Amino acid sequence: MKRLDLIVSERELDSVIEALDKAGAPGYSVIRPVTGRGPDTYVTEGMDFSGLGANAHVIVFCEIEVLDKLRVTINPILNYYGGVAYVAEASPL
Amino acid sequence: MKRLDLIVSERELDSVIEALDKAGAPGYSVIRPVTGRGPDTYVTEGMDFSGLGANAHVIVFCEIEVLDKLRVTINPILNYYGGVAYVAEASPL
Amino acid sequence: MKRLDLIVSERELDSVIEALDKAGAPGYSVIRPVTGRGPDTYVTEGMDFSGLGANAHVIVFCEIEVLDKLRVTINPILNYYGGVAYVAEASPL
Amino acid sequence: MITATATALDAGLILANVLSPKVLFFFLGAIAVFLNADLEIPAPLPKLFSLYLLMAVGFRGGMALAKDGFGGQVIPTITVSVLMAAVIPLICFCILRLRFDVFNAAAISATYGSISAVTFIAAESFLQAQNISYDGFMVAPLALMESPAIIVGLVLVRLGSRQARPGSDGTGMNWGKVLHESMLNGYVYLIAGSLVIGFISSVYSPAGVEKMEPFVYKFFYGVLCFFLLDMGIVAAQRFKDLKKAGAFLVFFAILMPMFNALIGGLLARALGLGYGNALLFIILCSSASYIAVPTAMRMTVPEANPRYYISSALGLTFPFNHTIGIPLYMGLVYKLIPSAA
Amino acid sequence: MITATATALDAGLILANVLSPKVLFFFLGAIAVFLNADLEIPAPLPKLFSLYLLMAVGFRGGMALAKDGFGGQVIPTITVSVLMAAVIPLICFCILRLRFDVFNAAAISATYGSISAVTFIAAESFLQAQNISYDGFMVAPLALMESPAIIVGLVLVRLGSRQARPGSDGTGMNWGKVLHESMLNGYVYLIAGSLVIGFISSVYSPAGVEKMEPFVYKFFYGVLCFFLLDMGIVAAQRFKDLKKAGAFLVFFAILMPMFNALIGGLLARALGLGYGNALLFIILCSSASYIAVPTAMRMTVPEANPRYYISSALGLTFPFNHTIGIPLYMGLVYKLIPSAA
Amino acid sequence: MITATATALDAGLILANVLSPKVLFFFLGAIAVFLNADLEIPAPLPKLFSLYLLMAVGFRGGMALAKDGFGGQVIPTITVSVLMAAVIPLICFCILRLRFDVFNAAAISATYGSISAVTFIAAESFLQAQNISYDGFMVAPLALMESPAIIVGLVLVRLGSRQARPGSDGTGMNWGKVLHESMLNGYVYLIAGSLVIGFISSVYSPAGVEKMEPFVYKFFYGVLCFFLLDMGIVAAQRFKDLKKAGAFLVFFAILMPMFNALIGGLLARALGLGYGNALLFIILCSSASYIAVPTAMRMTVPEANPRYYISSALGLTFPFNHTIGIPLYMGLVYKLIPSAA
Ligand SMILES: Nc1ncnc2c1ncn2[C@@H]1O[C@H](COP(=O)(O)O)[C@@H](O)[C@H]1O
Ligand SMILES: Nc1ncnc2c1ncn2[C@@H]1O[C@H](COP(=O)(O)O)[C@@H](O)[C@H]1O
Ligand SMILES: Nc1ncnc2c1ncn2[C@@H]1O[C@H](COP(=O)(O)O)[C@@H](O)[C@H]1O
Ligand code: NA
Ligand code: NA
Ligand code: NA
Repeated sequence: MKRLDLIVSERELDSVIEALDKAGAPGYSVIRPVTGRGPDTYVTEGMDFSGLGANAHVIVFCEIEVLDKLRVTINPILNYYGGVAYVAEASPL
Repeated sequence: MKRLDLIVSERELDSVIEALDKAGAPGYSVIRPVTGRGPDTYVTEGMDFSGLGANAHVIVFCEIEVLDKLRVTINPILNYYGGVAYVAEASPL
Repeated sequence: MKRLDLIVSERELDSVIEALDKAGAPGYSVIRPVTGRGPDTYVTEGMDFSGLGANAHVIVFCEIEVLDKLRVTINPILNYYGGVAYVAEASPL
Repeated sequence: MITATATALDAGLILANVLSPKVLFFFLGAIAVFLNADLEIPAPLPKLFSLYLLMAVGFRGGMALAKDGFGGQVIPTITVSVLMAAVIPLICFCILRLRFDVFNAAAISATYGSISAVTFIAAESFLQAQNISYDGFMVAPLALMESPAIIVGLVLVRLGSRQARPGSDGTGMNWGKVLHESMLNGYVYLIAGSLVIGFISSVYSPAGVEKMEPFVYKFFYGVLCFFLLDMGIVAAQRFKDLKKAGAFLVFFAILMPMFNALIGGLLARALGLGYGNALLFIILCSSASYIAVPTAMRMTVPEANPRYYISSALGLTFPFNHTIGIPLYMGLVYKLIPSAA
Repeated sequence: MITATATALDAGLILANVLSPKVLFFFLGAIAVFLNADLEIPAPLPKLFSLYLLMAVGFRGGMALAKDGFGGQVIPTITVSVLMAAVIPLICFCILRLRFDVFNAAAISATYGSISAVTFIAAESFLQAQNISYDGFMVAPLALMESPAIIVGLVLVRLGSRQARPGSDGTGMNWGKVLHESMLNGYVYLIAGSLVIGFISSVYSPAGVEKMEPFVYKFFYGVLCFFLLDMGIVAAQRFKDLKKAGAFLVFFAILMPMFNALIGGLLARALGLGYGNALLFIILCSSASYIAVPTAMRMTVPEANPRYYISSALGLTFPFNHTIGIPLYMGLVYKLIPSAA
Repeated sequence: MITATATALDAGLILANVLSPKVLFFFLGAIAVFLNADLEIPAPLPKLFSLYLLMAVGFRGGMALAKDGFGGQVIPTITVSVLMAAVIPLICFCILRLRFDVFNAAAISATYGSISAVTFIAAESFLQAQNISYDGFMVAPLALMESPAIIVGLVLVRLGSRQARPGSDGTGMNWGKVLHESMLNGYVYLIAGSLVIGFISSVYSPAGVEKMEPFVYKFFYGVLCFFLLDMGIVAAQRFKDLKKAGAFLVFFAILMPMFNALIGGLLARALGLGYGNALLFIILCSSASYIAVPTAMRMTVPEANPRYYISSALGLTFPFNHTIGIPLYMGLVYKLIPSAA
């Protein structure tokens, strides 16, 4: 099994989840708010009041085939809006 | 060292932590609320007001022996109540 | 690429982020509050009102060189104040 | 029968209720979901509102109880309420077994045996707006009706499911844990505790009570509106869920409360309650729990699908009672209760 | 020109404004950042405050509208406000293109075309403290000025950027999504909905409105202070950011609001508004959005750097308007509006 | 000696205090922990309550100070308070060294030298309920007593620990950082800032202050109850911890406040304070910090175990003062202070 960690803006969360559902991910977990810094952006909780929100951290445990589908749908979102996606190995307890 | 990621309902958190303590985990960290979807459930923050709560994400860095003990105590909880547990490699910085 | 997971008290977060910036980390993400137990401490949300705070979870995806620099700056903080730091493999989606 | 009472009087009551701020804010939340507006009340704000509402309603009940005492209808009414929390699940179970397995039928039944504190609060507001008086002791059942409903629900599971349950090896049903969860659920505990505190401090600390009053009165209705805005969002999300659950549950979630209201109305008459207390008693019977009972069911009957018991209570019964139910039951009260009560 | 009006009268107004609790709490937050004090108002508390403020200000506006009706200046004033939300971005764009690319210029322009609800609320408080009356219908533009500003901003991007935009392959600008986001942004929706609820329930549920009053009035100013404490923190953080953005934007963020205020003042005079309404109209023109517009720009013009459009609105225009702007514009109103208005 | 004053009068005072809503809600929280009820007030709600309480108490103090001025006992009382914040840790240190190492002894000492704002607020409520007047300037020490206690604590560590400390290589004690943390701790800053704002705006913006009043008065006691509900939970959790710390600390956490109260009472008499101010002065002496001091100790003396200094202050001294302490000290005041004061 693989583990995918996605960190995207809360604003893009809906599209990311839609992509996960379409790619057949068996499940996912979402943690928010997440703050942080990337090459382009600096996200604090400070803008919370504005509806602009912070980031969300999405964790997906899935088979490698799901990742192949996600690569097509999620990478364009990340390239356009920012955010990161990393894959690691994981095995059930 | 190993890294264990558990995602369970907040309602089962106490039993999970008890199991960790008994198995001799050197420590653990808990993040909540976590929302998400699994094969059976769809958990949002929406029920927060009701005390039903959302999920919790538990991270444990431990030796492989601890995992062997946890397999016995935690897997039945996950099978009965739902939730996921995945193991990965990790080494101290 | 490597993935670094740091769990430190919210009180030390500023020093940790400073160390990340100095070491040239391309970015980082912060999740809080995080509760938990370590060899020395037991951290709950209970002290939230006091400004003492709970823990924070910092995730960094970076090259191995950054880790070498961080080892020098972050390990003393962890030794003095407590907290954990683990490294794992990660590859971009 | 009840529907036949929807006369001009009822229509007027329904309009007055539906156009009150509290119901309009509920609609505002629900419409946001249907229009897909980006309105969100993040955790733990809804919890803040519900903690406040339960604390205030308990405290106010305690104050009223201290003023009015335990005489007259107090003990009989509370006793009958608790009995109803046990009887209603039995009736519901018989109906629900037509379509659902034992686990789901029992869990939904327990849900309808218990009460919705916020529906009760909304009915109080409705009475205040109509200038109809009611008594503080009616709050007591809010804390007392959860446990019997849960226990009956679990007895039904135990009796109904012949084969050994998967969880019976220790992770499963554990009566001590069940009783604990049903009586020491945080919200049940808070409302009961606040009631006791309101009572004690009314007697021994009038100065303290006076300082508490602006908090529990002035502020109350606004927080209720805020909370109902959130409940509108949640109910609408659940309503979407409910469509998948099928027509049987949809009918159940509307007809059952009306049937329970009718029984409640007859009992209120038998108890000799006045207009206000009668409406509140009916609400206790007809409303369904979305707090302690779902939590206990989730823990003890994981075989039941929360989609059924939570969505029916929140997605239909809750909005129905808040909009049409309360004024409809008021019309019923006017029919059933002799005017000099 | 405006600066020349800073007479003794204005100095008095500025002092009265700057030494009011709301502005002092704003300073307290800002100074905390500069002193590096460990003061933090964690999420989602600022959201709680802003939800409350928008709900209350909308509801109060609806109540006032129900009392005053839609006659007289109501329709013309609202119409002109909406036009201004479209015209101001065009003016801003011409100026900003001197230094910024199309994307950033359009995003900043949209921001200044729209309004800041909290600046509006602060101006209402100022008027109350000065005992100057104003009308409830002035709240309506708070909900109506976001969309035109966003749409004009996006038209400018479309016209200005000749080459195909990277996102035009589906992830990019999508007019349906844009309109949705601009009109169904949570805050815009909440303020519009609360306005409608305040209006409807004033007519049909006076008892409900009465119970709502302590919540929307008594409590309001304190929450405003709390929120401004947080805004002080955020503005100071953004102000640090702004220094990197260069002198042009710094000047723009102060002179543009003053220029817009002047136009607003002349229009207020033409519309025949009284002192209070005139000030509020000027605030609508001169304030800049930090809610719906940045959110929409973030989604639809990711090429623009949020540092520019958010930091200029929050880091400079917001504090300027709250401290010096409001009393300065009041001085302008006294100059421009015939006293018998 | 103090215990001997527990006459019938004291028993009456204790009962009136213990049966007030605020103390009953504290018990409700504590009992929840012992019964293992599922009651939880999630972050950041406790922070919301404490921010509000400190803001309101500071603002009210500032208003009172503006009304009463700085004459008479103001300067002497504040000066003696600050001195006590430095002297009490020295006394505590001598006692604690009997059982604890330098680090723990110093950290606990600093904790007891400083104050608990919520105990102070509860004492104000007690005085109001007893119709005893007190002065607004007594709030000033709330902001002034943290820093001296912290500094004395750190001097004790420096003098007491002969060997080089592990952290002295840069991560360790840094006087600039310490002073910063002790004076610019968020809560200390907020209370001091609100005091100044209350003062300034009382003088220059009476209209603003008037609008602030419902927020800082009407709402106050209810939020205090809510916060004490949470503190009951936290204190009970800490109390469980404390049992592991041994009998010495348990005795210390109860006897030391009583001893400090006695000194405080004698000083209050010497200062010529009236009943109300004398009680508040005693509370400043006898209460222990759970805000700025633990935070500073955590950062600068990580060798000390937070279990000791936090659990003793929160798990015992806090509940003791809130229940028995305040009325007991009132009895002491009646004994020590000449009635015509
Ligand atoms: N190297 C990284 N490690 C961890 N999180 C990152 C990293 N880079 C970016 N992020 C997260 O992704 C968000 C968006 O990044 P970006 O849009 O690429 O600047 C940031 O605000 C961070 O929360
Ligand atoms: N494949 C997965 N990846 C990440 N999180 C998951 C996955 N499956 C389940 N979860 C999480 O575990 C919770 C319970 O899952 P379950 O009870 O198995 O439906 C879900 O609400 C998710 O938060
Ligand atoms: N083995 C572990 N696995 C996961 N988290 C840990 C572990 N040990 C410590 N932590 C986290 O690090 C924090 C500080 O640990 P310490 O100061 O080492 O006691 C704890 O409160 C936990 O949140
Ligand atoms: Na019921
Ligand atoms: Na504008
Ligand atoms: Na003290």
